[in-house]
Amino acid sequence: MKNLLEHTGIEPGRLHFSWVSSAESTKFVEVVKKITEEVKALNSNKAYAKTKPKVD
Amino acid sequence: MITFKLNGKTVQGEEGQYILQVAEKYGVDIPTLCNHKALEPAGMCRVCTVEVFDGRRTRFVTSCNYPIWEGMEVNTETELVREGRKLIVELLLARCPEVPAIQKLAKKYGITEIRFHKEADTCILCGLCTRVCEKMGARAISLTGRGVDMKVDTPYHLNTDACFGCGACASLCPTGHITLEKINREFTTRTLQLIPSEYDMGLRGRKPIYVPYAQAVPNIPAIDRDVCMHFKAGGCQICKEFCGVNAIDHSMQDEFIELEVGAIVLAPGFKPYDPSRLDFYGYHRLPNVVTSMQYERILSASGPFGGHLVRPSDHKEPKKIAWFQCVGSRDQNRCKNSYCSSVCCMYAIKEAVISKEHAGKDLDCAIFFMDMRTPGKEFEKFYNDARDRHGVRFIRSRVHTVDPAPDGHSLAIRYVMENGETVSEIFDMIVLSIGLETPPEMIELAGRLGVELTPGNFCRTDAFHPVNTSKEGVFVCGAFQGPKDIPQSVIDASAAAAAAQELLAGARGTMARTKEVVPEINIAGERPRIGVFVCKCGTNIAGVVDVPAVRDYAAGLPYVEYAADNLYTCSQDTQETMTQIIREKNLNRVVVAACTPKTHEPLFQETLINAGLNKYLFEMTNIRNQDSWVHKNNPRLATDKAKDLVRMAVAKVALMEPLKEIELPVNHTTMVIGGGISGMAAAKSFALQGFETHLVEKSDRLGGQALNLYHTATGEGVQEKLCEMIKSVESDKKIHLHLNTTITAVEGFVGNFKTTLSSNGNQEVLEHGAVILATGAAPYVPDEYAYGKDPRILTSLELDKKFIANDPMICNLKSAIFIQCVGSREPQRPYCSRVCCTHSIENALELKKRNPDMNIYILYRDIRTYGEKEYLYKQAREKGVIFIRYSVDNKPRLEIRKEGLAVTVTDHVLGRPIEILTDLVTLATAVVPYKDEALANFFKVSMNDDGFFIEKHAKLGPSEFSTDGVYLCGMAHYPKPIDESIAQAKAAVSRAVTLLSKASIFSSGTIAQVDPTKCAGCGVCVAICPFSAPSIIDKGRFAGKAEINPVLCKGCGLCEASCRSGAIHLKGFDTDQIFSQIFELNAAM
Amino acid sequence: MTAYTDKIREIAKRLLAEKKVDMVIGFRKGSLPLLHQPCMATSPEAADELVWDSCCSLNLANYLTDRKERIGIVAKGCDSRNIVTHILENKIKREQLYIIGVPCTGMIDRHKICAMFDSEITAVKEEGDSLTVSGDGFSKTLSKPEMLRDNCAACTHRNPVLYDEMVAEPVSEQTGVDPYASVKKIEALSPAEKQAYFDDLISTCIRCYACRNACPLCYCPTCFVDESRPQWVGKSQDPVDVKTFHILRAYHCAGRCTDCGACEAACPMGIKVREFTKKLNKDCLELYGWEAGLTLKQRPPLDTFKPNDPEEFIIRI
Amino acid sequence: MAENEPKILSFLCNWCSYGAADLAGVSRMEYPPNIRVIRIPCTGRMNPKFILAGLRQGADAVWVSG
Repeated sequence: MKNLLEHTGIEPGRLHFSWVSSAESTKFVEVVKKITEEVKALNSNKAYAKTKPKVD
Repeated sequence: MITFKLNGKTVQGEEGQYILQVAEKYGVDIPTLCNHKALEPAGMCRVCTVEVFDGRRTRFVTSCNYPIWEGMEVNTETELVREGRKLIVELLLARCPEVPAIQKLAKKYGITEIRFHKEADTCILCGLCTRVCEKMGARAISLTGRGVDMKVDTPYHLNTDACFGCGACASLCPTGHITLEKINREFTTRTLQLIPSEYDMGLRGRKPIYVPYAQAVPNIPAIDRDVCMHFKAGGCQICKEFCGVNAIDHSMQDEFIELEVGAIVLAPGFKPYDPSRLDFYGYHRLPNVVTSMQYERILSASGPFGGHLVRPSDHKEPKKIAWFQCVGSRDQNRCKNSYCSSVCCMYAIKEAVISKEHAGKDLDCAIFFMDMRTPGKEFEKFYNDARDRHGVRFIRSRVHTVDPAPDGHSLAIRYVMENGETVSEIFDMIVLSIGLETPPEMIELAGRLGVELTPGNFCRTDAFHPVNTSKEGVFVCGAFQGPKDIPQSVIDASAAAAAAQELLAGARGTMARTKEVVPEINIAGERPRIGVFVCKCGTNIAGVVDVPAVRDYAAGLPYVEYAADNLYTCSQDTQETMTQIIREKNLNRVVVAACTPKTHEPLFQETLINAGLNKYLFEMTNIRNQDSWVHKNNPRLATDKAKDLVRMAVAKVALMEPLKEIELPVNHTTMVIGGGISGMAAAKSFALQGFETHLVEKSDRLGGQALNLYHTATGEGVQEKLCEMIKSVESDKKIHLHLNTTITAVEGFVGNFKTTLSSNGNQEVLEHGAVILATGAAPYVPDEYAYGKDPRILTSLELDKKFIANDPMICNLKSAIFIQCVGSREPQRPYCSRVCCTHSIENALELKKRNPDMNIYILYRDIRTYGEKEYLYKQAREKGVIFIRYSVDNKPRLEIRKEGLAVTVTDHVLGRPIEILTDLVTLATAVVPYKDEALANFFKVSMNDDGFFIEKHAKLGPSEFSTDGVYLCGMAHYPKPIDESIAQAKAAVSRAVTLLSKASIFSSGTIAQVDPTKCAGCGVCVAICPFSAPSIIDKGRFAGKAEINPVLCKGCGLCEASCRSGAIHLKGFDTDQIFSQIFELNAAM
Repeated sequence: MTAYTDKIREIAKRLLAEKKVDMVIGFRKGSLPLLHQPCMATSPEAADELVWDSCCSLNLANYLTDRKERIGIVAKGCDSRNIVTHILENKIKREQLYIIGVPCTGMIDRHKICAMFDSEITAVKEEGDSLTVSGDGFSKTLSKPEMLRDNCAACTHRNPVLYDEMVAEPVSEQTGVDPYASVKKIEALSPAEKQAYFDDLISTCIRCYACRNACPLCYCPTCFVDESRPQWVGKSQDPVDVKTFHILRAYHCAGRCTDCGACEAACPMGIKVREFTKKLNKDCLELYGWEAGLTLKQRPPLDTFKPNDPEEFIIRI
Repeated sequence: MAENEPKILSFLCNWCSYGAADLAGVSRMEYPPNIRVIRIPCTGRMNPKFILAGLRQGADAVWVSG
């Protein structure tokens, strides 16, 4: 899935997979931080967001 | 309630509060150095000075101890206040120019130079230390002297035993003037030390009030009376003041509770060996010599270093780590533990491999060992992988010297290689693979209970009753029965439970109480009426998240009829209020925004049930563990997040449907397949617990491989006991024997199997609720070592038969050779057969007993006499049995000659081939599983590459399959001796009885269901489900479509995610429900 | 090619006459040149309609879905692989089928040829490797290998993998072709370029679902784009909706697509929809060593769970 | 929503990462408040549709963790 989405032009930083066991809170926090940083480095998601029709 | 103005804004506080407290509540920052919320304020540092206007004039007061009054006007940041504070800080800085906390304040107030005489003090005489010391009840220190001589000191400037070294003064000191060193040096006569955390093996400290570890059950803090200052000095009780629910009662006393029970199970476990008794390893003296238990904590993500692999002395990442095996095991000279601790080889390999995974391939891991003992299931493969794939070094040597290296951190060791060469090597860290021993308290308790112990101080049991102690009604499991690993302990535990149940089966269910059922309200057709309960959790949530704002936000969401906040939503009285509100407001869906559903969902579901709602009309969202607790410095975003989460939960709950938990009756008849020791033991245990049992055996007699065995490892005669066992099975009215019988078809599932038996062409269909596979294994028939070409070449079992038959041939022998690992630990059969080392040594001793002058040689690769079987190994060496190690690439060669059998083996010490002429060669052949694929398919269970059945969980579910209702024991699981087989047989029964003791089973509500009109019948769900729940319907209207057995479904959703047609619905986590959460990710714009 | 046609007719007649099958599915000349129609012959006489040449680009496995009759089916390499997948996915039983295997040298690209001429093509004649197309007032001879569909040009499974009878000796499989050349080209682009490439690629999509309908893998009673609980994919031509459709369609074919090209051939707008599926085919080959439809013994990798599945995409800390 | 506060739609396995997230809370660790968690019974529940739907819905990223 990740490969196909990236293939069609989504930035690699937009989809993440990880494994964290229930005891690995430190790892959990590290993963959250890492992902948040990566995502902050990207612009906000426009390419895949479906814009809501504007109602005048 | 007092109302006044703070910086122009109207604020409120309680009568008796001080300005600073109210300011804090309203987020107005006032600096302070001498204030602490646990202590009465003293106005010592003056930094918190503010301006108070009483209507006529302004005054400067210290806000920490100035009580509020109606109508006052307080300003905290006027020019005058700032100027005044600046001067105070400058004076403090002059006194203590090097104190960071004051430097920071000085910077804040723009102080660049000090106009006063500078001193080199670090104490600002704020009195926090002396006030807290008084509060603790110790009163060891006070402010002494006057004027410029005033200082914090003990009476007469003498170290005093009034100071308990609790460290409260140091932890409150704002300047760092009081340190733990200072307390040790100047205050106390006692030795001050951190309270070592038991869980972290002393690698870090813990508090007097503590939860042993994050997953502790119950997860409730306890006060350690031995270190709590209240119990030592009578004061403190700060915890009591701060506990919002008044849960702390220091006057609680130990209670003695007397229970009347029918059986006792001893499961006290073991104590890790304390290696400080072995001085030459330098444990305690050298900080980078750690025990394996400490090393486990170092590796752990929740450990003292957060899972980063660093050494204790300087927190640097090690490049080289050594493991020393057999520390406190297999050692009679330096400690009294001559047994093998069974688990250390495997855990050392595991630690080495994990270390390499953590730190990368370049980390050098070396394991120093005597024999590498990996006789457990899949262990040998792990050992091989560690060596060949991960590059862990295995060095067969005992290290004799450990010295600190010149850098003061690393460790220089010297050891002798097998060829006699002495090697010096420097390691960054040494891990001592410490053994297991029975704690002295347990030895004492055993004495009181009248339970006999073995020479190694483990509980004495016999092979045919592996969990029975010498005292009737008292059972044992785990490492107290003998050193063992997790799977074996879990097996024992279940077995002990079964043994107790055999005794107490008649009393089953007699003490159970039934609960009153509240009738469920039918909500079909109703539009959602949602109640949202937002929890403050005291200040746990409300301290960060703006709970009223979240509540008001929730009230405005679609379908929400009611929204409230609660101080503690989980408290008993709130539960009752919730029940009432649900009834009064006719709510039909409930959202609780609080802590984690993992602990509290069942509680709230119970409340729903009590209010007459289906418990699945509920959604919980986590605004504590996953919000307020982790974003405490970002209240605004935390509140936004809470709103998002509540909105997502409301959207989901609106789509929740009442779910039924399907009830299915359980057939209480059981079936055991395999009539060996394991199968018979299982059938007997079932029968003793009152269950009708069908015992199916493919051959014409009971007994299995045990029919060929002479002695157990503890010297008990097998045949006699086996006969008794067979008789007792045959005569049991509840056991229905099916000899010469095979299984030809199986239908059904947990609780309701239908199995077709075939015997001499006759078919019979039996219905049963559970089944145990105890199909055993067979001996390997070797084609090596000229087996079958000479009557003097036997397998171990053939030798046993000769013992049983008392064959005169064996008494006339002059010499005998045993060759180990025949067919085991080889590329085509990589596992270790576990039983053969002990078996050969036992037989060697038997030969010696019959003819003490006989020359006996055992040719081995590693001797694996785990646990107390090690005594046999020792005894054999004492009796003169010669052990010669060979390597797998240079196996012994055998030549049949007229004068005898010539065996050539390369001796590991001499490094040269030697030839031994002998009269008898015994081949310790592998244990080979039957690989019965048909049977595996019948019960939808799987086999590993070697052909042994794969259990549900290698550690925690060794005696059951992932397919519900199917259990496993004996050698079909893995090669094992009689005691372990019987233990596992009882364990399998015990697991089965957890099912069979119920009249019916309920499926979970959150299971998958197929919509046949959408199903394409492609069968992906059937292929992908790990629990064999889906199947394709073969007849009727929906033939060719899939259906899911609700009882087998575990609700994981794998099938739903893989269903391209969208035909599968996972109730409770259905696609539309998850979509609704996704759709609510961003608030409607 | 006439030899193939004759042999196919001969086998079909025999099967129908001996009542071994209830029908034979093959091709007959369609109303459009360059694109033959499927033909379901239920009598020996009807079998005379069957033909074989380079215009048999449809995937006949598509016509087997949930059939209950006994069926003789003409199958080239890719058809046979889809038949394998059909059998694995319970869409047809092996016992129902008599597979007439046709070694294939590739099908021609109708879009490519039509684009060469301004006016309508009315007739095609095929002889060996040459192809003569003619229409109102023109006639041109083309080289068939140059006119092949992209997937045929790079095909490495020309011979049927499953058959009861072959109409001819197997043809040699192509070597040195790279089925994934275009994927690799796209892989080298930056995310923004990729996005632009695919946005452009599907910009003409009219959401007619011809690609889906031509595909033997797409047999769900309700397609995800038609789901209404909730209707999460819009039915509009909004670029995001279009992209969602194409991505998920491709994903549903992951590990099952044989790159038969039916989707692309069917597209009235000439969109290279295989650019989506091929990426997943390549990944399946690289990660799992899997190509769809080669064996009846194993289900596709994404349909099963194994503890040793590749996991490079998982974040490690 | 502030420009640089992306939303990361997170699907966490009830037994693994969801537990880790709880434990991170118990341990009072801090991390950026950008994730929005949907609890799923198992990562196997993760239908690719959800990833697409999340991105369509404007999530700046999707995170699946078992």
